[in-house]
Amino acid sequence: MSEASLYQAFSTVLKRDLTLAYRTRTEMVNPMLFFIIVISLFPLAVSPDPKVLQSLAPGVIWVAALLATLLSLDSMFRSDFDDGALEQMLLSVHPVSVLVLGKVLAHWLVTGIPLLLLAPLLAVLLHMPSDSIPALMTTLALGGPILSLVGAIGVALTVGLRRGGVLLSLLILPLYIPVLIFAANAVSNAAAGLAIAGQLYFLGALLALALTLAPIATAAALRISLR
Amino acid sequence: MTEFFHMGGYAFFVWTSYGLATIILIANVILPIQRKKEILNTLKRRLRREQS
Amino acid sequence: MWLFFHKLGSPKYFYDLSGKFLPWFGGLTLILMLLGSYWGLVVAPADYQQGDSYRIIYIHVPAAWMSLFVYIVMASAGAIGLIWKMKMADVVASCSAPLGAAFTFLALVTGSLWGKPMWGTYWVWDARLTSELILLFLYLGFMGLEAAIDDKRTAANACAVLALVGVVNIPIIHYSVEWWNTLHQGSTVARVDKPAMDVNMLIPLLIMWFAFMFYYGTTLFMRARNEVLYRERDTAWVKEMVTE
Amino acid sequence: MPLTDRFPSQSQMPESTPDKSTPGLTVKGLTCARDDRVLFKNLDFRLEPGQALQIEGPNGSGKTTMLRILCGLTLPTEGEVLWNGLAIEDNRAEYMGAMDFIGHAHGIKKELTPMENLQVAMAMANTRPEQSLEAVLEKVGLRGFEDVPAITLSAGQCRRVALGRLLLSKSLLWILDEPFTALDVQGQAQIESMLVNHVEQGGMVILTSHHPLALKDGMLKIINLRP
Repeated sequence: MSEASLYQAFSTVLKRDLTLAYRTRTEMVNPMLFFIIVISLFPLAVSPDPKVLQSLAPGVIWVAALLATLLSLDSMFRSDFDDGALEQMLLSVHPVSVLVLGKVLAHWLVTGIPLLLLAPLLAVLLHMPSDSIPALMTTLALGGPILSLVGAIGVALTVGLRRGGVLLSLLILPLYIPVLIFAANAVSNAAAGLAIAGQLYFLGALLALALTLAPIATAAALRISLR
Repeated sequence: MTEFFHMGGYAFFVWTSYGLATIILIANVILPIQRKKEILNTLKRRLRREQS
Repeated sequence: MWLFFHKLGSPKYFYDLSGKFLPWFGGLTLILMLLGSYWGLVVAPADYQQGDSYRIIYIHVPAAWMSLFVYIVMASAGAIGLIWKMKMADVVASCSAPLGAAFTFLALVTGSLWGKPMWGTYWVWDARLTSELILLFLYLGFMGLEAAIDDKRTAANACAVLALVGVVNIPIIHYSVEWWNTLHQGSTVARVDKPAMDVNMLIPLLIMWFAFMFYYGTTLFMRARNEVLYRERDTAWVKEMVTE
Repeated sequence: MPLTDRFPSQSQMPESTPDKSTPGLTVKGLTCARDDRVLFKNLDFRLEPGQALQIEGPNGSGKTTMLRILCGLTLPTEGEVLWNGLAIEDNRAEYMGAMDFIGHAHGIKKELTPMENLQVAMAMANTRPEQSLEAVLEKVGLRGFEDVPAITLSAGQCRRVALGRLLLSKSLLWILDEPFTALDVQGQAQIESMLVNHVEQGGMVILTSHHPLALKDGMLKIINLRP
């Protein structure tokens, strides 16, 4: 089984998921709308005063991004589980973790990137200083894939359940905490003009860890859920 | 003796902690005992029904 | 050792073995608990700074330690169940979860009760208490997943994966919370480092630590034996035992 | 199944090489109980190339569960399934390459066209078929429907696309769960002839169906899962 066919299977899964997402692109918009609405609630709930919003902004944007990803996670395996495509994936010659990596990458491209592109607009909504926006984008670029990778483990564990949605957030949110802490702090430090290299390195380390271990755990979880 | 219960003014905090601890620890002992009785009873009933 | 480990896999062998140990563990737990509490509450001198409120550590510290220890036991039992497909390992993991959650809850409440006299408020986003709270969420997630899956073996395997993922994340979460805590709380709250513990204060802590360990052993055996009885209810030895 | 899903690379041959003395599928002492309701007990049979196995039984007698055990998706309570003399967990890559499973949920994505579905299946099975995809689709009676989104196809047509996948992959063993459902009379004849000549050319088929297969007696085994 040559490596070329493994890459080919990986890219087929990726292309298939992207075409599927494109064919049902109205669903792609939901996480983005959720992201915008949740953030626009805060000025109404707390206060429109720029100084207050500025201090809140990094945390609010990151919590909203986290919840938006959580909402969109369910679609990763749900449709494949219902029509049997997930079984075919488990019965493929290739290692399941590589195929899962393809699906997670597709999920991140479909939901992570739009959140990333929306972030500057929302940073302006919350009066964030312009020099902290690059930091926000970097943390979303580094943190986004971690959210998808770790989220995939939770989705794989709850895919067989009838009402797995709420349970999914209970399983996954505690695992999101390190990413949230370092990312939100990096953005607020950048707003205050402090150095943020340390936080970004840590996010990079978390990404490397998630990239290597998460697909294997997800593959094991899928094999167990489909038993 | 009352001075002991007074706990140097922190009586409420110390005794609530120890009280809660006792409740939780004892509850986790009683629950399995009840569960064992319940299991044995259902098994007895099932066996009697099977044999009859 | 390997034969023992393998024999432990058979439910009946575990049931008989734990039956022998249970009275000893129970008795030891009771003695150690009483001795430790008496020593901690009466004999140990008052703390020069916190007065008598520090005596809560004889519950808080062992409970906090047990909450972490039980999670590690759950993760390793889950791994054994996954890799060698040992039914008993799944039983140990699923019986440990509620106990671990109880220890975590106890550590949280006693921590906040201890915090009130020391910091003035019931809840402080202190590094240890926050990690303890997140650990409680991990336990609740574990028990939630186990309750949600009908088939017992699938539930055990799924929870094993979750526990392994959790145990990898615990140090990361703890480090992040510590780092986050020094960031915000560092300056305001004077770090209360442990006062040089007078030996009379330290001994009850060790006794309570052993008491909690034996307590965990006792209640785990009790729950596991119930689970074995339930799962092996169709086997001859259980039926014969029931009709005695 | 070890948690870490090792990449079964070329160099890592399974411990004992599959001896050719017991080719095909061997099942030993297979037992399956679903929460203390025993579905079947101590099943032993062997299936060699050039043979078909038909599993009959009332609804709920565990037919589908047995198929899922044979293809490695579900674990039996007791017993083991061997492929070429080796347990299927040990030589997963070889078994997955040699076996194709079409369950009740046949794994055809509604949003994709039959062509795209077959391309994905081809990448999963890592094979380069001799015949073109159009020829395969024509063989299963889907001429003219190659580029129509599968959502507009009838259940029978989607089932044909799934069965078309069998022609694509060069797998030796076909495991099919009620392959004739939703097929019209003409479709059933086409699929039956496909199965028959697959067995005659030395292939193996395991299926659950009450549809009689025109096979010489030496080549057809029947198992009845009476309650």
